[in-house]
Amino acid sequence: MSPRTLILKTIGLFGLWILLSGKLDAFHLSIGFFGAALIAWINTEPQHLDEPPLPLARLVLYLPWLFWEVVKSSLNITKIILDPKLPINPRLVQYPTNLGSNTAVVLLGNSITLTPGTVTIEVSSSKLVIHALDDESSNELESRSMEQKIAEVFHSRGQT
Amino acid sequence: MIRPHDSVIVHTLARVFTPIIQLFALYVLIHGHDSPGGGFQAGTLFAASVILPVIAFGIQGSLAVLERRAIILGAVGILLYAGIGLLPLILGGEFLNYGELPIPGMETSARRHWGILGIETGVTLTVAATAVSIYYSLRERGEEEGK
Amino acid sequence: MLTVDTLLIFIGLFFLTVAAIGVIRLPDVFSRSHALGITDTLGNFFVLTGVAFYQGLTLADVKIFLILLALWHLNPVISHATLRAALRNGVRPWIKEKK
Amino acid sequence: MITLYHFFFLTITILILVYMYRVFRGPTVYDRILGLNGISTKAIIMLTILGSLYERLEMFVDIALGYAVLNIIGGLAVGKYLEQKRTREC
Repeated sequence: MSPRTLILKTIGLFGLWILLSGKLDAFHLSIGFFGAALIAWINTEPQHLDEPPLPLARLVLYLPWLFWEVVKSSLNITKIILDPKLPINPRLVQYPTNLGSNTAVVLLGNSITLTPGTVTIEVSSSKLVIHALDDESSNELESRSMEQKIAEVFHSRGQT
Repeated sequence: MIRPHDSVIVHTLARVFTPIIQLFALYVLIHGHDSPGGGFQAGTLFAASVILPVIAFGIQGSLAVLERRAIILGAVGILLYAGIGLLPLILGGEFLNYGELPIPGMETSARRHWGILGIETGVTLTVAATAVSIYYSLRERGEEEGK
Repeated sequence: MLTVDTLLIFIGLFFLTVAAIGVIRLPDVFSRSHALGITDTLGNFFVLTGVAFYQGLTLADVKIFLILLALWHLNPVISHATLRAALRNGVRPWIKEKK
Repeated sequence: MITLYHFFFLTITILILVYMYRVFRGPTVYDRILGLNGISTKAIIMLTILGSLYERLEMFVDIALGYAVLNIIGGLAVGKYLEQKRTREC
């Protein structure tokens, strides 16, 4: 049982505390540190201690790409809503995935929901059910570019 | 019985956000005097951070120990409040006059600061315990009707 | 007088208005959630960054960023949970009739 | 003094009224929940704009954060309740 997760969590929470509090005197810093350590200890169950940490650097690189996708599809949906004919073609898409780890699937599901035009409805470790609003969004979904990106984020660590 | 929510997304959300909510509640409690907040709001946030895992993982989720002991925690909170409030009264001041607190080697303003902090902690404990036990008793009521 | 902050807020308000129109116009609960998605992402982003520019860089800006981060994580989860409940309780998505 | 921020405030109020139409009209209960979620998001934005109006941004931002947190828990609880209500009846 390695306490690495515990230490990482404490550091992360302490950083958040400094951002929130903004006061750097001894009283607030010490309360923040002990509070962060206590909260990390309460919320870490023994079976979570050995989980691999998230590939944070790659995740940070993924976010701008996701943001650009969001902007593109937002403009698309804006066009559809403002169109007087309302050219929508909603459908449910079955989306099998083999990402493996739960965290990756959750990231995929949340990214899909965050992109306007597609919403994750059901989620399990091997399949997602997605509601797509129009043809363009479902084509975007079929191209699986998002899944590839997420697979890059999570798997390249194992190969090297 | 409160069943777990069976969506992986909700599970991950609860695991990531429970500590963050607790940290935010601590921040609201400690910074009560120079930002909006204080005991009541911090208590509500603490209660929320207990209820969120229960929604996601069911009653076996983390901190389920609190189920029966929540009321005791609330009583401790009230005792803290009343104790700090009554101490100045016994020593010849008014109720909740923190300046009269018998803490050696401290300025009056520092005494006020620590007195307020103690009171707020008591309020936080009581509010959180009450909200959590309300949530648990709602569950028990639903169970009886289901039978 | 059009400064950076008001310009950003105007763009954000445009997206918020579009989302509100979508919530009224679209036919069923699933498609309405797409319209809400625009608010949750772009509308919030532009309005909140606009407000952050208003006072210059202070600690409040960090917290605005935290709010943005929280909204980006939390709102998709609410949409997901609500729509899942809808689908499991027998609400069928609206489908365009073939002509 | 009327500033642009008053105008922003007014616009968001009108948007909330639009969402209120969806909340009252329905037709399903899920529409109402989504409408309420939209209203809470607008309320969070409104709080930050109110903060810049009163020049107390750091204070209103704290309120907005707490509101966002409580909003998600409320939404999740209602969603889960609606999901399980039917399975229990069957």
